[in-house]
Amino acid sequence: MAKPNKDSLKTLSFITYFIILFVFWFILSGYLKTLLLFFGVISVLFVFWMSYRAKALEEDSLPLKIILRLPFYWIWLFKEIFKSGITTTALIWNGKYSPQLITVKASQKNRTGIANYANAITLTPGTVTIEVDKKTFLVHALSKKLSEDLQTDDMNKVITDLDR
Amino acid sequence: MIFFATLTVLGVSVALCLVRAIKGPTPFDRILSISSIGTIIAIGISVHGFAFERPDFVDISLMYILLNFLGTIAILRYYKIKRKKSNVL
Amino acid sequence: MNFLLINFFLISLLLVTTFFIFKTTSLISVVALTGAFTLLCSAIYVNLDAVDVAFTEAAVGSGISTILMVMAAAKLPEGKKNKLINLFPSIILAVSISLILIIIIANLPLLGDPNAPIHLHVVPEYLKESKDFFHIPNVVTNILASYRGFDTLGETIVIFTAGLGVIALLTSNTLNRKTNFKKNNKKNER
Amino acid sequence: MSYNYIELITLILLAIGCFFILSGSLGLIKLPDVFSRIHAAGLIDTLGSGFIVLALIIYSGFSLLSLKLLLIPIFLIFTSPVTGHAIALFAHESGYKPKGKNKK
Repeated sequence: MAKPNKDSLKTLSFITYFIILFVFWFILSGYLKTLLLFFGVISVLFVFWMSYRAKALEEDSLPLKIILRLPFYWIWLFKEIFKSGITTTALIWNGKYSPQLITVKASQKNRTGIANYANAITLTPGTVTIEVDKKTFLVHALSKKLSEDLQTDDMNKVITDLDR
Repeated sequence: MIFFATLTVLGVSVALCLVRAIKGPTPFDRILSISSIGTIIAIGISVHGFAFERPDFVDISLMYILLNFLGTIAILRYYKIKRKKSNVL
Repeated sequence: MNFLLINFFLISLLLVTTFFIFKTTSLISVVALTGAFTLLCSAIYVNLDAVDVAFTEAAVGSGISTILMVMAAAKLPEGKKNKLINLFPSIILAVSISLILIIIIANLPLLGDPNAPIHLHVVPEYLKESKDFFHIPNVVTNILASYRGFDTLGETIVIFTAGLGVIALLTSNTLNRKTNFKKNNKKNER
Repeated sequence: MSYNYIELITLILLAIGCFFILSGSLGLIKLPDVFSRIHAAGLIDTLGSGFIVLALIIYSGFSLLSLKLLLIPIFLIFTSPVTGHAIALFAHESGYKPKGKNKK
């Protein structure tokens, strides 16, 4: 694959962002009249301008490279959430929890990847990221089994592979 | 009928969360349980819409989730401001 | 029947929350419990079919007023406990206001009564004609933005001015300026 | 006949979701300190709401409404970890220590 120009990548991510905003507007309104669609385009443009002005739009914010791998990642994440959710529910009902603090190392390259990993840890019930210090996380886990699951580094590898 | 049973369970959960919000020894317990109450009520509104056969209420529950998030972050911002103040002084 | 049960449950939760807002002394906990109060309130509005009121209540109560109260609480000095002052006048005021409200409510028409005066005046006309007239699907928007356009314009100007005032008061700039001022004072004392 | 299937699936999914929400709010009461209670709140946010919304989507069939319903768990997935992390961070900074043994 030829290396894409930086400016063209930026334009592409702008267009994607615009399309996502408009689809969101359409799901919320659901009308197909010319006047209302016109109003929708105006409001979408307003939001677009606001987020451009707030500098929330950089090429980092919408990583187009990973957008194709994202559905597979989400399915994997749902499976993981379900598994650890069942463990946490059992722990709550039988009361055999032993909370502990551990440190976890992250091997992602950019900030988006690290934020993604920290959010994935927090999203699976039973583990919460407390502090992020460059590439080390302080994680609070509800039991020993959950913390050992985290230290096998499966999740880290999957999220690092996401951003190859 | 199943939706009313669901609403009952959700009501019981809201009451349980409210117990923690009232009892909570630290303010963080209160903030946490109130954000959970917000989530449960947001889901309860959409179930309520289905139970009374007016499922247009989903819009409100969407906005509810976003505002609940905003409110929680706003309350937590208090601690950030305090931290900044104590650093400056 | 179910409708009444849900209403009863929510209102009893609301009463419990109100009682504990009154009893808590930590400021930030009071703000958090007020958030719960607003959430329960707008759940009650949804149950009463007042969807637009619920929207407004959620946006204003849970969004804006929480932020305002937090910013105000952050500016207060620390280390002072809330003391309960003499409660007698406020109890009398609250009881008399609630008595007046109960008397007014007893004279209102029943909820959802089709013969109530509010449903017979101009509402049928608005409901029938406004959609074909202005091509906007929401009737409330039609009434607010078209039939009562000037009224709404005035209201928005008032709200906009209030928002500008709040932004001018609460930007972080003023916070920094104050602290810098204190710092300078300390230097001068030395 | 097919209608009955849909109702049965809805019933099962709603029951699972209710179970998760109930155990989450039970955890909010039972668990010993703030850091452990965040796990219970996460259980409500992810699994409980997810299953109930899935049940509602299956009950309503595919339309614009089900897309709107689908937005609820998407928003929750984006907002829930941020809230949990922020609460844990500020609780840790304010000097509350988690109970139990600390392993480095």
